[in-house]
Amino acid sequence: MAAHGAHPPGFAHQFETVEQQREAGTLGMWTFLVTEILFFGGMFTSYIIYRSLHLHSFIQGSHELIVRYGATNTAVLIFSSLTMALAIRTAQTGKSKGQIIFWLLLTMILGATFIAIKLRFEWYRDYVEGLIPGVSWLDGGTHTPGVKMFMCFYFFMTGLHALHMVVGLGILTVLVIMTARNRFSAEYYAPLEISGLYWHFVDIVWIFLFPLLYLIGGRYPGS
Amino acid sequence: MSTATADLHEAPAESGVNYLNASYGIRSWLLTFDHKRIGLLYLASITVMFLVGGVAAVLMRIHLIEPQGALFEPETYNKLFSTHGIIMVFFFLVPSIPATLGNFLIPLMIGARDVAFPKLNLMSWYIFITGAALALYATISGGVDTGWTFYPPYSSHYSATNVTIVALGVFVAGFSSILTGLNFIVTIHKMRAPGMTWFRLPLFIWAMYATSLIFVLGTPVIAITLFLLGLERILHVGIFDPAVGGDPLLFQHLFWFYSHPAVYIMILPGMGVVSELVTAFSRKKIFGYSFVAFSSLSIAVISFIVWGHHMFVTGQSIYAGLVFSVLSFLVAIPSAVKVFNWTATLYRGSISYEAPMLYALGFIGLFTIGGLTGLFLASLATDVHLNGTYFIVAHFHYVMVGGAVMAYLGGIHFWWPKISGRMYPDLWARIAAAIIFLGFNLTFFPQFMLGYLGMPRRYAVYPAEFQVLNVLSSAGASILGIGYVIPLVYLIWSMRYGPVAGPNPWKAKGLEWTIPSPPPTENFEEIPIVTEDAYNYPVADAHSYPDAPEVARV
Amino acid sequence: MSEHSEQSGHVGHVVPIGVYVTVFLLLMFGTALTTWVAYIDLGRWNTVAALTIAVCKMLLVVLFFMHVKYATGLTRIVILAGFFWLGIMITLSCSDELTRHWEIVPQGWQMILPFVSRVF
Amino acid sequence: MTGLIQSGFDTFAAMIPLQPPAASTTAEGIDHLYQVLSGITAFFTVLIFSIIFVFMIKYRRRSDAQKSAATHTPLIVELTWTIIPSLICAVLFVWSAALYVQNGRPPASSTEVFVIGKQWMWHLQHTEGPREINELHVPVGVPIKLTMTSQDVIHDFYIPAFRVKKDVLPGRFTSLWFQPTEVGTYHLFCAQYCGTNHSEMIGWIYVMTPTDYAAWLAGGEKTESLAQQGERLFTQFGCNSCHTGEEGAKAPALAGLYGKPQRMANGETRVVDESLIQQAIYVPSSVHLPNYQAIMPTYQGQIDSDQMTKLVAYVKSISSEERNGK
Repeated sequence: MAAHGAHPPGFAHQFETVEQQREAGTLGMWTFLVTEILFFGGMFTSYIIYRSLHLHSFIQGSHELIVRYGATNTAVLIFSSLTMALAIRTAQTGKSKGQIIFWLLLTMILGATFIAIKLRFEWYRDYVEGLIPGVSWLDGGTHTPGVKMFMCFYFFMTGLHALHMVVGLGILTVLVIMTARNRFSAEYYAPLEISGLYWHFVDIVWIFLFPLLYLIGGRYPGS
Repeated sequence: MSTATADLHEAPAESGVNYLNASYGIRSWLLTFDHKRIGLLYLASITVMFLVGGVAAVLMRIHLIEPQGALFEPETYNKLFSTHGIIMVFFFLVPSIPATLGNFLIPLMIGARDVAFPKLNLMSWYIFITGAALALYATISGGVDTGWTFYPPYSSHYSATNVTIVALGVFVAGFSSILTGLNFIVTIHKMRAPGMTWFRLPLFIWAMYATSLIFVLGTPVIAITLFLLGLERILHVGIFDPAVGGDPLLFQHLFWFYSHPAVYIMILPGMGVVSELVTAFSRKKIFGYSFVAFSSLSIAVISFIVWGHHMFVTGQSIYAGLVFSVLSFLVAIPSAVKVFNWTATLYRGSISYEAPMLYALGFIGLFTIGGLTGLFLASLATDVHLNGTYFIVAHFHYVMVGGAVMAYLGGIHFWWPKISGRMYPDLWARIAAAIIFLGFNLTFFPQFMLGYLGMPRRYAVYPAEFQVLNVLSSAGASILGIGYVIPLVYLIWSMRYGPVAGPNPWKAKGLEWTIPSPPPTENFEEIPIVTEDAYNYPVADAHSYPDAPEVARV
Repeated sequence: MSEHSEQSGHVGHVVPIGVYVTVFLLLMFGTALTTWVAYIDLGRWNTVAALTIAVCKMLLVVLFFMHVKYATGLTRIVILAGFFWLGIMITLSCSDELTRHWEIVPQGWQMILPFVSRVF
Repeated sequence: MTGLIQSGFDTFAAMIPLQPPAASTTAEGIDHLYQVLSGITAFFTVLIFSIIFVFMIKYRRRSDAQKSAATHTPLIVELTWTIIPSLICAVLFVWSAALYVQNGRPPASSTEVFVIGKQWMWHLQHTEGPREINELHVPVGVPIKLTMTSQDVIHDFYIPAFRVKKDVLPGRFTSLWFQPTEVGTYHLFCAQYCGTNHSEMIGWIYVMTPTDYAAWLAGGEKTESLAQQGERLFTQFGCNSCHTGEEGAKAPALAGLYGKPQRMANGETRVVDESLIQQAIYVPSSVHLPNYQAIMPTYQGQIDSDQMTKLVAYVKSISSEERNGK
């Protein structure tokens, strides 16, 4: 084994080379994302089955959601994925830490916007209108048992997703601090890259949640 | 073996500093990132859990001596079997070999200084302890009576016990499994020493890799399932409740999607251990290396597509029943391949019978019975009669206790000199192995008969005609209990008073035997370069072989 | 060195900004398209269209934002394994849940059953 | 002395039953398969144990220096012990699946009994009217079909002597059938853990000669049949105000529906069975027929499972009347 001269900060003793450490980190994050696929997958499986068993109610239920907020949030989240990718690219190309922090903060702002829209214009409205099963549910009218089941899924799934967003914002905060402390360089930016994977994954979950909850079955009159 | 430094092990061994005495004090253990120390932390914690679960089992068996129940009200009995199941499955068997021997051995066997993510490794121990503490708290503060399977709507709407806390404990412990599995996968992919190709890996590593796959792919599903169950209990809204159009069988699907593979989380590492033991004590290359290796992977994959055989009588679709039945039979094939290859490894070996080997042979025998009785349950028609009876109880104890626990004990005995640097008294160890084998069979064989006679499981009281077999089973359990206490005593004794073991007391092959016992903190002074296959034991030419007919002629 | 190089590939491939922006615009277009399509009566095809667009968007994110286009075979296998296992879970759960209401025994079986059980 | 030991041994052996009574038409087939499986298990267990035993002795290490002999791994050996188990498994699957499918189909001539499981007792209801708790009287030689549902948690109806078992689920109906072959009294167990007194949710099945059974039926107090009781409920809950049975009514006519495939509004086709009738009453929105408005309210919480079985029996009876009429 070659003697290891000066290693960049963040090099751990159990590795032989920086390259090995970087690959291990990436593989570890991808493996973690696979567990996340199956974690959300349990919900998706249940959703698919129940939707085919209670199709009518689930279409009715999806009409309780407001498409424009869902669509706006999709756009916000996609934009945040772009800024996250650009943050990593900025680090890769050895740009100043100010630029990295700019993109990270922009990502955080977009993430926070997503949660704000979700809270203020969707969940709060659902709360007022008695659409949250177990918390504020008003029976009657379009609020049938089948719609209640749909709303259970809606809140479990968007709630879990929002939880992941909050965790993501926490990770981004740590990254901003690490960047400010000059921990990253063009040679060592693995934490940024790995966190980016997580952020994009959360985006992908929403890319599926949006059509599954808001759109499929159609929104045209009489659907 | 296999390294430039091979056979140097006589020299540096007893020089002094090792992972055990490198630092002292409780902090040096609780804040350690050393995979070997973390393995020991797991060893200590799961031993405690094993004792808790074991006490519950003993109380149950005493209770069942009388048809009307000797000790408890049904309510208490229900809590006992639930505690026994939950503790043993989620807090002993699942982490047993992976978290102790796996943590200790994987870096040593592949020639690495540590696992890929040591901090994550320590974190997963703390997560495990948190989950275990929740489960113990729930047990002490009133218990839980749902059985380890948590079937709704009983668990979600009817049980008035601590279901939520226990479910939370299992949920939390699940993340420990996920992180351990993730760590092992990355370690095995990225940390192997130069020259340690996939097909030079010890079979224990293959088994651990397969196990880690199940950890990573299965555990998230039980996590989300228990999460939904918890929400249903707390908010009284949910998706498994038939009263609002939900389907309680969906819970069973999601539950068994994890919990059937979890059975292989328990047995696969055991198979890995047995592959090591059989080769080491017959000083022979494993018969059919690649078949044994790939059978581990195929068991891991197949384990995910058979779960519906737990649901043949639950009102599952008849078509799903047929699909799951045919898939379930598939598991038999790689399992059979393993058993035959272990047996064939003995052929023309140089076999000795130290305690670990006795455990390994016991494993092969009991796993054979456990596996074959699985055929009764994969067969749709017989499963209808046997499902939910003591036949099931006997079958999975043959696999999990006769299989996984025998292998676990065998592994602990085999690597104990490496872990502690000391030898235990071999005679006592052999006696204990024999007692465990006999006690085990006496406990669980009558349960096969009980099951066929139709005695349902989870019965606090039972018709009198089943008493004789129940008394036999309880008698066996007391023998088994004694068998489990003996190793506990002499292993602890040996840590202080046992003779010094030396680097390789068994003259076994494998990188872990090339370094001192106990190993130094950094494992290898220089990362070894591997140049040969696993289990490359020296071979005699035919003429020097004492039994061979050629010799007689010469 | 040995094994570590088995999947070395690129160390931190730098993706041109143009690619990122193009992907971003495509994703935005996909979002608009999927929303627009939902308001047109396509019957069953509404569901198909929405999910197809979602899969395309996912592929764009995975391949470019998450650098899988430039990643090693191992990474791709890991991802595929995740989706494969998700597929197992969905397919086999549905094999029960969606077939419970089917007829008890289809025609073919009725003919072979007595035969099979006589043989044994 | 030996005689004493012998007789002691016999007594002991007699205390251990080896086989449950086999008292139904399904039992023989399952026992046959069970015996073959036991044979396979015994064969391979003995095989593996004896090979290990022989090798243990023959190849024991005689001195520490002794080395093992080189063996290679012939592919043909590996293939042999891969293919033989595969073939055995294939045969077992086909055999057991055929038996299972056949055992799963009640004969058309079955006498129906409704079962309601609740913590911790069994309610059994004959269509002729008599109800029983934790006991079921049936005539020998007649196929009996049980239509079962649960009022609370999951239970399981298990008669070991008949080798039949099925989970009893809340929210839907499952069924089970058997044809007793021996007069006698047999255990009934709940085989799915259902809470505190799970082990006391047991009972007896009395298989009687047809004459005894007729006497038993006659001896009970006279009650209306299940379908008649259901018909009164049908009026009482106002079902008949929409399900008038006439052309152009607000709700579909129910006569003749049972047992036939029905196309739903979502395009799916489902056979109208007990579970679907119950689902239509509890969660009407999920059983929506085309050409009708989804206006039926849910009766969740108003109709208990006892009343449900009566309604189901009524709907079934008007279907069979119609069939007989044509």
